[in-house]
Amino acid sequence: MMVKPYGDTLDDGAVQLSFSLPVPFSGKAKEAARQLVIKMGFAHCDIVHAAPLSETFTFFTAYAKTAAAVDFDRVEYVEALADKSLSMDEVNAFIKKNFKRKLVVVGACTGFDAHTVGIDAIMNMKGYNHHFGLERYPMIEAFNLGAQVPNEALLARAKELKADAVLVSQVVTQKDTHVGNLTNLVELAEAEGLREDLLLIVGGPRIGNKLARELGFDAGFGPGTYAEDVATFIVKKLEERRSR
Amino acid sequence: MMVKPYGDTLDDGAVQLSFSLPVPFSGKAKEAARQLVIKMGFAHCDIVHAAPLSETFTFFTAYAKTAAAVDFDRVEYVEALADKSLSMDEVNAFIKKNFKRKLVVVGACTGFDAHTVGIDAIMNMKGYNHHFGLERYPMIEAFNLGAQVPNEALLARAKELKADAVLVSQVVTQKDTHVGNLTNLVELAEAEGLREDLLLIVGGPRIGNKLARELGFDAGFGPGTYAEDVATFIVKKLEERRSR
Amino acid sequence: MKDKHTPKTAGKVVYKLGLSKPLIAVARRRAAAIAGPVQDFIAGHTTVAVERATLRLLGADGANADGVPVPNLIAQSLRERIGSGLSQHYLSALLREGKTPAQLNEAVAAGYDLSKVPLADKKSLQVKARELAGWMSKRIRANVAHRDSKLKAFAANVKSPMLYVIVATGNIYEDVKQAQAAALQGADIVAVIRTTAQSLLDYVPYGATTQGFGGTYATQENFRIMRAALDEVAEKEKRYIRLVNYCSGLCMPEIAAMGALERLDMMLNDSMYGILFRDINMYRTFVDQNFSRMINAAADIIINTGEDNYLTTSDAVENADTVLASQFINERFALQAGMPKRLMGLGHAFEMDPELKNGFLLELAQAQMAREIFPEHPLKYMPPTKFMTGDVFKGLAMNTLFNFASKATGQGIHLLGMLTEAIHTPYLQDRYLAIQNARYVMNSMADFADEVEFKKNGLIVRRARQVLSEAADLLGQVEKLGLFGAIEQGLFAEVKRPKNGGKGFDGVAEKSPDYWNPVEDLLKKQLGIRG
Amino acid sequence: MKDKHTPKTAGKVVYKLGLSKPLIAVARRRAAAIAGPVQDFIAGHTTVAVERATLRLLGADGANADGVPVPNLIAQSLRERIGSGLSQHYLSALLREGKTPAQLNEAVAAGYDLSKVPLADKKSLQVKARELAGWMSKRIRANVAHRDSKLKAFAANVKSPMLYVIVATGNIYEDVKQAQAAALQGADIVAVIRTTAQSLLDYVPYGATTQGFGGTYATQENFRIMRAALDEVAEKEKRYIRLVNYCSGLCMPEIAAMGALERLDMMLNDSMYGILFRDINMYRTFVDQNFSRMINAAADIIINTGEDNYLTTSDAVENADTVLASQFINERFALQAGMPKRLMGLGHAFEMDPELKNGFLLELAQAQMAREIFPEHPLKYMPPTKFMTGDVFKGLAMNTLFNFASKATGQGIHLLGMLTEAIHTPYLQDRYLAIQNARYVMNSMADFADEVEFKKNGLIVRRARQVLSEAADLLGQVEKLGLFGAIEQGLFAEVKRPKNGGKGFDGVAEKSPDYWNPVEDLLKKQLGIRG
Ligand code: B12
Ligand code: B12
Ligand SMILES: Cc1ncc(COP(=O)(O)O)c(C=O)c1O
Ligand SMILES: Cc1ncc(COP(=O)(O)O)c(C=O)c1O
Repeated sequence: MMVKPYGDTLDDGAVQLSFSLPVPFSGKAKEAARQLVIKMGFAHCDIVHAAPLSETFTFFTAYAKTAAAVDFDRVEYVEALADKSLSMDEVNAFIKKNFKRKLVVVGACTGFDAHTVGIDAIMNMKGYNHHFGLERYPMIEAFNLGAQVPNEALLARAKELKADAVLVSQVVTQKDTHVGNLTNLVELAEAEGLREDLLLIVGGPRIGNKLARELGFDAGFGPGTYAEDVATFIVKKLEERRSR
Repeated sequence: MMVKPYGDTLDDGAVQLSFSLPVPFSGKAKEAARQLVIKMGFAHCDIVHAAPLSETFTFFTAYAKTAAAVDFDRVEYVEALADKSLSMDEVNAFIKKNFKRKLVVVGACTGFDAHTVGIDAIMNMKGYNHHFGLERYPMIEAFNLGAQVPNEALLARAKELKADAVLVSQVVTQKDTHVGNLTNLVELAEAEGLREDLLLIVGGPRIGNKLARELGFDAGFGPGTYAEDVATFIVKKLEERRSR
Repeated sequence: MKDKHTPKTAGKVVYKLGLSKPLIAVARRRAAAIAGPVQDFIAGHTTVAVERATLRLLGADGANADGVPVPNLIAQSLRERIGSGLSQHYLSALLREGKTPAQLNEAVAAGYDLSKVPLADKKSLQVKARELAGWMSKRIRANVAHRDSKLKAFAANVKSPMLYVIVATGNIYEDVKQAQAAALQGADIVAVIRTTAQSLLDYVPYGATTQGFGGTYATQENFRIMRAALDEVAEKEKRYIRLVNYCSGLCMPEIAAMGALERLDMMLNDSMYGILFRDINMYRTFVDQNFSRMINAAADIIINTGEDNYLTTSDAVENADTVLASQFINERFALQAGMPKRLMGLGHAFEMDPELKNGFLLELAQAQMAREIFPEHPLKYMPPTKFMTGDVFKGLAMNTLFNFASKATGQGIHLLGMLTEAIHTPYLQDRYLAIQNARYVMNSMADFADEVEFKKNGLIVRRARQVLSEAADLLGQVEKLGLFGAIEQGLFAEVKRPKNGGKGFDGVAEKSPDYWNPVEDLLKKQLGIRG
Repeated sequence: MKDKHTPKTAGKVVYKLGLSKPLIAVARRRAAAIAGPVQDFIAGHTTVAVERATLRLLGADGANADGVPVPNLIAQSLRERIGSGLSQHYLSALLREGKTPAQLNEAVAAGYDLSKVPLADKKSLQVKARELAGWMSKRIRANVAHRDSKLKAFAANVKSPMLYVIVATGNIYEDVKQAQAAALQGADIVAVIRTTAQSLLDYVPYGATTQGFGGTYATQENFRIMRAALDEVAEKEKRYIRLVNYCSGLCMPEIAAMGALERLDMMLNDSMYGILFRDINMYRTFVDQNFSRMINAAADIIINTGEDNYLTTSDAVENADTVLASQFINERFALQAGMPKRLMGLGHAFEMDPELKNGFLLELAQAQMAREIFPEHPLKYMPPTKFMTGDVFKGLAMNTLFNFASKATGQGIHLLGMLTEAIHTPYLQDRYLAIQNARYVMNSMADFADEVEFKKNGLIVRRARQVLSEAADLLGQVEKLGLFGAIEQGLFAEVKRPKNGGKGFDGVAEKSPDYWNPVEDLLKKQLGIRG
């Protein structure tokens, strides 16, 4: 099924845009903005608002129609989790039944990144939004290393603790810093021969499963994740590996 | 000079977009939205937000980078008025000096359109935003025919009053109704042999000089126009014609 | 019908302004004095639209091959008989041909001319009328009962104010998608905006429609389609979703009839809007509004009056008094049509210039004032429209403050502002953004009205008092001139309308001594209207 | 310096909450009791950063080929001498070599080792110190005078609250464009956000910089470039534009020195932030904050404390008391550093969950409470950040209510929320949208604070009282444990910091009996600090 943006009529292609141009505010600037939107490939464009930002910049808001469409059936996307997540109790029962030991999970916010709220939400006892964190899970031993942890230190600790899974949080993504940092982690893990025995999982507001997989992680989790989501992924994935 | 959208670095091409797609909310929907934005020709796209609008529609907000650029020097755009507008007093003085008679202006909101606030702002005595309307101009005889005036009736009245200029307001633009209606007016005027002796001027929130000229009008005025702007255009243009 | 409902639709009233009760009473008395003579005129007259509406309530429906509706075909052929009431002819034909209304309608559509049919005897007419009006009445009562039962069943999910959105794609099927999505998102009320200029058509188009400019035709079939769509979501959401249309323009009474039959829940319906903003003849409008309000009252349909329109052409600071004066007049006419207060969605709007210092405080004053003066009425509060521009981000902020003001003053019916107001009729996502904004704001400052007081003799309180006193003065002036004269002289909305000018004047007729309207008689009885 | 200013920077205070004055006094007394022992510690200690700052104020500047700043080169070679104060060595070298500071700096950068220079005699040192400190003092006084004259000349265009935006492109030249545009749009204050993790560098980079992540390096040259850029707009706009940076992290006192010299106007500067949020050693932080505040006070620079940070990691409803407790502590430490109240931009933030019913009313309570308890302080109010998401339209609405709350409670320094808070550091247009939103809202409800009262014993009033009482309790607990102990036990921001842990601990030194710091002495004299 080909899908196109929808405003008030199927396939009308309606899109709202806003942007600034380094030109002084004027009628000509508006026309330039309109032409630019057309150049972007839109079929029709109304510059509905223009305002000077300074003597040399102008801000525009536009409504335009695009002819672009996407074949929805061909969009490839796998969620980290195929089904609904298990509850905390179910996760524990699952571990007890299948592994007969506690699983070890090490987490950190790595590199320069000091945004711990996300990884804390997943790991800390108290959790997030009334969803308990992994520290609360009886059958999981969770170690939260906190902020600005170098990749090397994280892997060393994982090795030391014989971790089953490593959880990485990346929040600062400007200039794609996270991509470099995450790639480095995977490379290090491979170099140290740890990759096979570890689940590598990354999360953060700009992270998706797709990106994570591309970077060599086992899974990626975005905004709105709760501990049980990661926990479910971990136990299912480990079970899958074990039973191979 | 080639110009590109600017977010925080020259030529970064940053653009904000929002649109809906007729697909259910899901990770796959987000990926489809991302692919669609890439198909629109953007180089990089973050779907920063997605929300279900119903069981079959999803709304997306995106920030993306475009490679498109416009050569600002080559953008053609002529404002209806080259210079600053005259004041009401200057307009009157100009008419006295150059025409030695009152000019006659007939205005209306035409077709199905009943939005009179715009034409009233230009014509009515009290004007708009502390700018008096044409009825206040001692050297202009202004006739405001009001709402939903058929093109035929407008031209008949213009003929009868020996109008120097006809002012048309068009506010309803959905499905480009105004384009048809405005084209029709020009055709009628030409058919009746009135076009040469009349200035045809159109205004409205979605009207620009460019569109107006393309449709065969002498000028077009958009949001924020005041009576003195149109008046200045009229007197200058008539003087130009006279002196040819 | 008895006034059994608690006025759930009116927000909570917390009195803060110390408005003068005697002055409010004076204003009401003046409104009564103003409406009195007009009501006398109404009592002596009918219109072609009233007659068509009556026919519709007795069963007339359908259209001929050219799309001319059956009620119009009948009215055309009996043009001269309007003053006597057209229903007797329809009933006579039914009796004579032994047909059901549906069969007769088909015949009329095919060319059967009612003017050729001799009148049946009074007695048979009355029996037949009682039968058909009984059906009509039963259907309307069933509608009311259904609505009431759903409102009761879903009472837990009622919001205050109720969130009202419009759909206006021009295509009823596209409208359905948008309306259902809005309802799922939290809209409580959906209005299908009419296509540009339908109000000036002297007939109601027939059937489902897919072409309109800036709105969708109001037709009985479109009503039915949207009603079913909203009922479907209501069950899912456990929230009754109200449907609105425009009981306004040259076909005001007919739309009322259609709405009553199809279980609409609200109608835009104003006693003077058509005169002032659509240049419809004043006599026509007054007679039509009265009959349409009787129907709305009988069908338990909330009306939304159009005072907001004053502020789209006039300045909201200077002309606040005209809004209040009109509310008093609308209230009075509604009372005279047998309508309980809980059905009177008196209109007003948040239309102050956003550049005005303390404009928001003046808005609070105006909204709170309306609330206190009309405590049982489900006030209809309109969003900023005139000052909305293509700057959607600024527009969103204006709507945010509007949502705040509405909740802060306990409004009843809250029309959601669209960030794209100055651009296009709402897109699917525009409505979503509006609903989420209102839900956020109104939850975040939910008890503001209870928690906050206005300074004694402060700007807010003084402003409200001033507007009330100006409105009372204005009503005094109107009383002196008489309403017809006052409109002629341009006291409302800065427009002047001649008594015998405007559209639809030729459709007004004096009731002749033999005038008979069984529907009107029944409605009057049901609503307890004398005379 | 004398407190000649009227506190233009603090918004107007209208008392509405009926807070208990005795309880406020108790809280203040407890804060004093808490800060007392810490101040004793401070008095007996110096840090490597204090010494480097002192050197800078005497003229040390520049960097070697590897980018190591001259003050750091000096401190490295004299590592063992910190307890005696490093300035005597610098002065001795100046005397011995007969060089100007600029010349000596070059020499140091080239390898000249101060540890090799024998100390000059006390007398000559004092004379030289007086000369250099005099220059420094004159320059700072000239900065203050310049600022004052501009503030006076442009007084008509002061807004209340002042609108504060950040720039953070990473490139100082790009920052300039953005800052100038923002100032033209109406921003009163521009902060250049520092690059990620600069706070943990134990040196201040040198020169103009064009590479940073999520911020731009704080360097003296960058200060100068931005200062000139803002002064340029100020003349055009007839509005003095304040420049802000981060007097925080391991180089807190040095940044203060640089800011004083380059006429910055505000500094983020908190007595505990570094400990809690950057894991900087607590002894280091307390000593550093004291010295940096003396410099800020001398340079008439408003500090912005970091209480908002508590709410990015802890819940704003549950932990409101920690914010207020910290404000009392920050106030006390600032007083002890000789700072007048009008320079204390105590921090707080609008960080309630947007889904929380009546969350906005709780925000009003918190903001009004801060205003009433700290009436002369130019409160710094931070926008929603934690609950901002990629939904920019919802974010804009949250910012709209934040702008409302700020004006409604007379805040002094208003950090504008960005609709893209959850996405990227601000784009040019994001700032524009924020400024226009604030200007619209704050004009539209300008006199709300004067016009509106809170219900007696209502939710708002009760909430404020509760927070005050909890804060007083918390301060009592901290008093009992001692501040060092309380931090160790995690009473603030839910983090525990060991006394001898954290970064920069090795840079703390006990003052030896021969400790001498001519800059400190001068500052103390100027600020009227005893001991
Ligand atoms: C709080 C905050 C801070 C706090 C952090 C406190 C702390 N201890 O964490 C403080 C004030 C210290 C801070 C500082 C900075 N910040 Co900050 N900060 C934020 C803010 C406001 C909220 C982040 C947050 O806590 N979200 C709440 C959590 C629960 O959400 P989350 O992280 O997305 O986590 C969820 C999911 O993503 C997922 N998840 C996250 N991690 C993981 C890991 C795993 C394994 C899994 C399974 C799931 C998972 O699950 C979580 C729960 O559902 C954001 C803006 C915003 N609203 O997003 C900016 C923001 C992230 N910060 C930003 C910046 C630039 C900075 C600074 C660099 C600014 C500066 N120059 O000083 C500094 C530097 C800090 C550093 N060295 O990293 C930018 C980042 C821009 C970008 N895209 O790169 C943002 C977007 C603000 C902005 N617009 O500028 N910041
Ligand atoms: C007020 C208003 C009304 C009032 C009109 C009252 C009246 N007597 O004018 C009422 C309530 C009656 C109304 C009705 C309708 N409206 Co209306 N209305 C508006 C509204 C809110 C404001 C328009 C306005 O007055 N602007 C103020 C004036 C001063 O601005 P302006 O017109 O742009 O004029 C300035 C310039 O453009 C210029 N100018 C204008 N004309 C001319 C002419 C000349 C010669 C010159 C030189 C300059 C000039 O100078 C003026 C001063 O600077 C707009 C939304 C908005 N905020 O824009 C919707 C809007 C225009 N309406 C709309 C619609 C759809 C309708 C209806 C069709 C809805 C319906 N289905 O019932 C009806 C039908 C009316 C009809 N038959 O045309 C749509 C149009 C969508 C589109 N792009 O096509 C809008 C955009 C709202 C929306 N989002 O749906 N409307
Ligand atoms: C009472 C009333 N009727 C009708 C309308 C709609 O316009 P139209 O007359 O074009 O149907 C409005 C518009 O706001 C209104 O308030
Ligand atoms: C007092 C203080 N210092 C510094 C910062 C900035 O962070 P960093 O420590 O990374 O410079 C903040 C942040 O809000 C702060 O409040």
